[in-house]
Amino acid sequence: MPTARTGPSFLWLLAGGVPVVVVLAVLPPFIGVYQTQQLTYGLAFAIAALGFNLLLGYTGLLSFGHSAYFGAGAYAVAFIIQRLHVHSLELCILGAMLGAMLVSALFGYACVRHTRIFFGILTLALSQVLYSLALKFFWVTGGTDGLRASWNGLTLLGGLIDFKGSGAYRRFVVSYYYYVLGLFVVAVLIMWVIVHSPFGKALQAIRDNETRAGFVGIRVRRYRWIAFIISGLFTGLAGALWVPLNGLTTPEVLYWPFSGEIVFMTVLGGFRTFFGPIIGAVTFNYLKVYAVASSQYWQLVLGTVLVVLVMLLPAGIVGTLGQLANKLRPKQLQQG
Amino acid sequence: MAILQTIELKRYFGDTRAVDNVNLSVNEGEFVSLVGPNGAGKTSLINVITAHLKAGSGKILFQGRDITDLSVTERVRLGIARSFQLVNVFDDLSAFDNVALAIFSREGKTAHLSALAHRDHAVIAEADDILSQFGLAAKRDDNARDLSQGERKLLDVALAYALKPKLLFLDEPTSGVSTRNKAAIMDTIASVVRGRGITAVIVEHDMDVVFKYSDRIVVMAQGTVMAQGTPDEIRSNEQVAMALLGTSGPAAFDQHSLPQSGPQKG
Amino acid sequence: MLEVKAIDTYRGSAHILNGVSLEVGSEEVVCLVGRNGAGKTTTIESIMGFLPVSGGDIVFNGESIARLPPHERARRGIGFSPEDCGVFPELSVDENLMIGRWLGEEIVRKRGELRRDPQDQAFAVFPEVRSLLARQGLHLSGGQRKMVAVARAMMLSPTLLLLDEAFEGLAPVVVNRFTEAVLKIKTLGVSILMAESHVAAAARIGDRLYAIDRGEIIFHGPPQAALSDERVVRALRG
Amino acid sequence: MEILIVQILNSIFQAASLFLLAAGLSLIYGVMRIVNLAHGNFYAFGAYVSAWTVGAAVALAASRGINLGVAGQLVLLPLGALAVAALGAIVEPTLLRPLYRRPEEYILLITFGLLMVLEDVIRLVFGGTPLTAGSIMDAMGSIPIGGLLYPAYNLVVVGVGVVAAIGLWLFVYRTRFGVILRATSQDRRMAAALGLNVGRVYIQAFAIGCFLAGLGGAVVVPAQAAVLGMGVDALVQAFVVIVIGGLGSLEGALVGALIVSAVRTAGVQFFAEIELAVLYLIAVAVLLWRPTGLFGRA
Repeated sequence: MPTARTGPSFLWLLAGGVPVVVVLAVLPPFIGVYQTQQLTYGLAFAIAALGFNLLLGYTGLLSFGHSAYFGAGAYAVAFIIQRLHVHSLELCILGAMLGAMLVSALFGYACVRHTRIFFGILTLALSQVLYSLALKFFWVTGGTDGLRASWNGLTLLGGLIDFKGSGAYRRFVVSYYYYVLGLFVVAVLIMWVIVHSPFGKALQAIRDNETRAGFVGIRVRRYRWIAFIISGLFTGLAGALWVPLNGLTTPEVLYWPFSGEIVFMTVLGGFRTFFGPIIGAVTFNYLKVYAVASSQYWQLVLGTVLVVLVMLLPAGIVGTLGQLANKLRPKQLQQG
Repeated sequence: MAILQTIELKRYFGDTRAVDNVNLSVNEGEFVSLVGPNGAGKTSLINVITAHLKAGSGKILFQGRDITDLSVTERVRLGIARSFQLVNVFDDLSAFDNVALAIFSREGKTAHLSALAHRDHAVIAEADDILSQFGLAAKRDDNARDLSQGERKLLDVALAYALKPKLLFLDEPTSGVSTRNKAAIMDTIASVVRGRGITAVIVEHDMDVVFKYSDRIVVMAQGTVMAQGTPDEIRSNEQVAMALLGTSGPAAFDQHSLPQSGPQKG
Repeated sequence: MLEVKAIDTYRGSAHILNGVSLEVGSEEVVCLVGRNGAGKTTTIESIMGFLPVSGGDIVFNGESIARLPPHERARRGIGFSPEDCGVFPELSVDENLMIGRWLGEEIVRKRGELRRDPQDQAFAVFPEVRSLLARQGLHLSGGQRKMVAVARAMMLSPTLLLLDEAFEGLAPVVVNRFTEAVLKIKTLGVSILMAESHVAAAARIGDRLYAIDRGEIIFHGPPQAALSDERVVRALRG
Repeated sequence: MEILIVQILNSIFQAASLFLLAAGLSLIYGVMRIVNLAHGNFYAFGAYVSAWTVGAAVALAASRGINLGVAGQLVLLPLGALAVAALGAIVEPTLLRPLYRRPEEYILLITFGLLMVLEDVIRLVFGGTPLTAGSIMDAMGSIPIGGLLYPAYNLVVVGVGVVAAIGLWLFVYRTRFGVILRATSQDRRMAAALGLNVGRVYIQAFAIGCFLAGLGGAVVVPAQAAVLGMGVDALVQAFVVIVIGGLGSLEGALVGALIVSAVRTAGVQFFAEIELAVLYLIAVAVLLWRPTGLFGRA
């Protein structure tokens, strides 16, 4: 049996991915603390966008409430550090994943009964339940002040690395960068396997044609729910990783415009591609940082960019590059 | 032995009696054609049996078991599959992925998150085999949306076939396909389906096709079964000729003689 | 009055019509017959402007309308009753007809035919509709819906009426009623292009007949000739 | 007893503005199937424009020794709504129309971009300080309800709300344009085949929806200051209203607005901590029980 292309091979992923990871790994000494920090933010958001895109790009569901799972992860970590006085980040992350899973399983169960715009509105409304609870239950969440989660009490890798003594902050930023990079690579690999698994194919089938998916025996609602939970887990992990870097979490990350930002990142990169959301998230982070730094009217700048992008680059950055490459390819063949 | 039985099955849409008291029985291994004028209720009947539509009243028995209240996926898992009149495939997936998905689903592998779909050599081999049985091997990696109408119809049937059903419904598998390719497509479908001994119910307008392949023909009109029998019995049934072609006489089915008298649309 | 000149139409990426040409003369009933999926509805929708034509031209009363939006085509006097009737389900029958009448009155005014009342014409064709005025579109039976759709199209005071599957799903008695109505419309000076999957019904009513198969016109001529044309009969049967 | 009456009045006062906001959102969705995420910011924009206009006019008049009076100020109030309607009439053909053929996600994103832009445009134009048309509120004084004093202006808003509800109902169900709107929302192809210029209907519907949002903002601003971020908050509340009432339904917007306002008023009294959460949970419960809301149709 000739084995023609049936999917991108694992080797191909390694060939493309390893150089990128190597570059990312050697960067910190060259770019300084601030840029390392920004890159860490970008990677954390990339994990969130990757999770979000399992729903939008692969299952065809546009969630406008992913702030809830990001926030659930973030608050869980901050809560564990501050109130339970746990210092091991791994334990914190475990708790955060558990929290995000609970919330996404609960919300998802209600949401996957709907599709299209109703799904979007329902996810939004539910995420705002969490937001208003975070505002009101200040004895748990710190209300509008949020919860602090200071980095200097933390230990990584089960206590192997801690941050005491001089130059601790710098050490924290750099080691945390590698920590997040490592988890990012793991997350990408896991997501890559998921979308290329039979389960991932089933999700794409549901996205394409819900009716027929039922007629080949796929339990549409259950699969959507599972996708929802996985998506929530990834986004929750992102929230968990974001907190120590940011130093605190506030209700802002639960407010629905933040969900909009996650959508923005994904579409910016291109939601019909695997790597689009990653590129989009890193790019978005820089866009936002520079927009905020260069103008107090950063929303105006970002909003305009979004409008222009949607009008001109509907396939996103990666999607458009892919289309360009496709256009160029036949020409080269003709020329050659 | 009857693999499928419907008992006083009904489904109305307002005043329209799409399926009206249908008692249909299909025997194991049979190739049954469902014929009748547009709007006779053929597709509605299939929709009700496959749970695409809810039954208004009545019962559906599959292998003696009451399946009236089962969902689409539950009926699929019992071994009922179907194709669609208007092509209903996964447009953004390749032809290969379409068929492979059906196989994964049949084997319960769609619940696997940690296995790579393109490493499952057994499924790949089977999917490729099915594609080539349906003459789609060359289009293996093309997205379904880019296939021709005829190829899309075949893929639709291949999807249902890949589920290894016990009972297969084919709703106008050649509609919208050019006449030139029609016979070839029907031959392909019939040989594949018969080769496996699958019980099949097919909706078809082309009486040549119907007479050629069917063990039994069921004629529907206005939501009811108005006649059934072997091709020979149906060929000589005047009432059926009237309903189908708006003309009378056994000659109506002879492709060279033509309807002369006035029509009765119904 | 209507000339369809070698049009090509796509639905998404599917090439449906391949160089379809047909003509409708004034006060003529022309039937377009073909099997399900042959391209009848696509032809009608191309003429009405719901689908863009990628090649060829559509000329109505000497003017090319191929690039006009649907509402401009309606304003030039083309009435349309689609296969699914298109009766607004949550509007009363009265309101359904009203929308047609507004434009009809405008058209009549523009033409200077002040004595002609579009409403009278519509009710002349289907007096039954008068008794349905207070009903909601949703609560009509299939046959009533067809009547309302045709009456509403007549409210436009059209010179050309496009009927898509006007007889589909009608009981035999009602079919006769519709045949009468079509002939009545013709006597009002309105041309009709009707898409019909039942060739015998079409033959009874049409002045001329086109047969379409796989997006191509395979026959054109008097209806009786179609019934004795082997290609047509084969195409219609399978 | 008086307290109860005041509470009921307060709740209707809130409902009036919320109804206008939600009715606009629902109308746009009903006719065009667009969920406009920038709708709340249109509302905020209306509030700002009205507050600014009234404030500027009062100041200008005062500098010339003229007293505008209550009537003069009230007349200026709807200017915010008109400004928003004009904005809507520009936005629909330029930003939204090019995307109708694309998946609906894109329109949602465009309106999200618009939300961000408007948020800052408001800040840029009107500055960060809250704006209010409180002069109207002051000029109108209070009326006694039993032993309590109640601001007379709030009663005006209640009146506007009632008039708007009745007027909108008459407009949609009794006028020629209402028939056109409903027809277009049910079957745009057939509407076009009957000679209706669907493109123009869309602009009009969008502008009317925006007008309602702007009016909702305008009527609030004499009682509550326009502040940054009010649009984003308002949108979520409007969502709750239409989730409860049903997307695209006018009756739903009314009933939803009354329910939401009643719950909020009661919430402040009895369960202040979780008032918003209760509201969202009610919305979720309604959606689970009736997926298309109380008055919605699929």
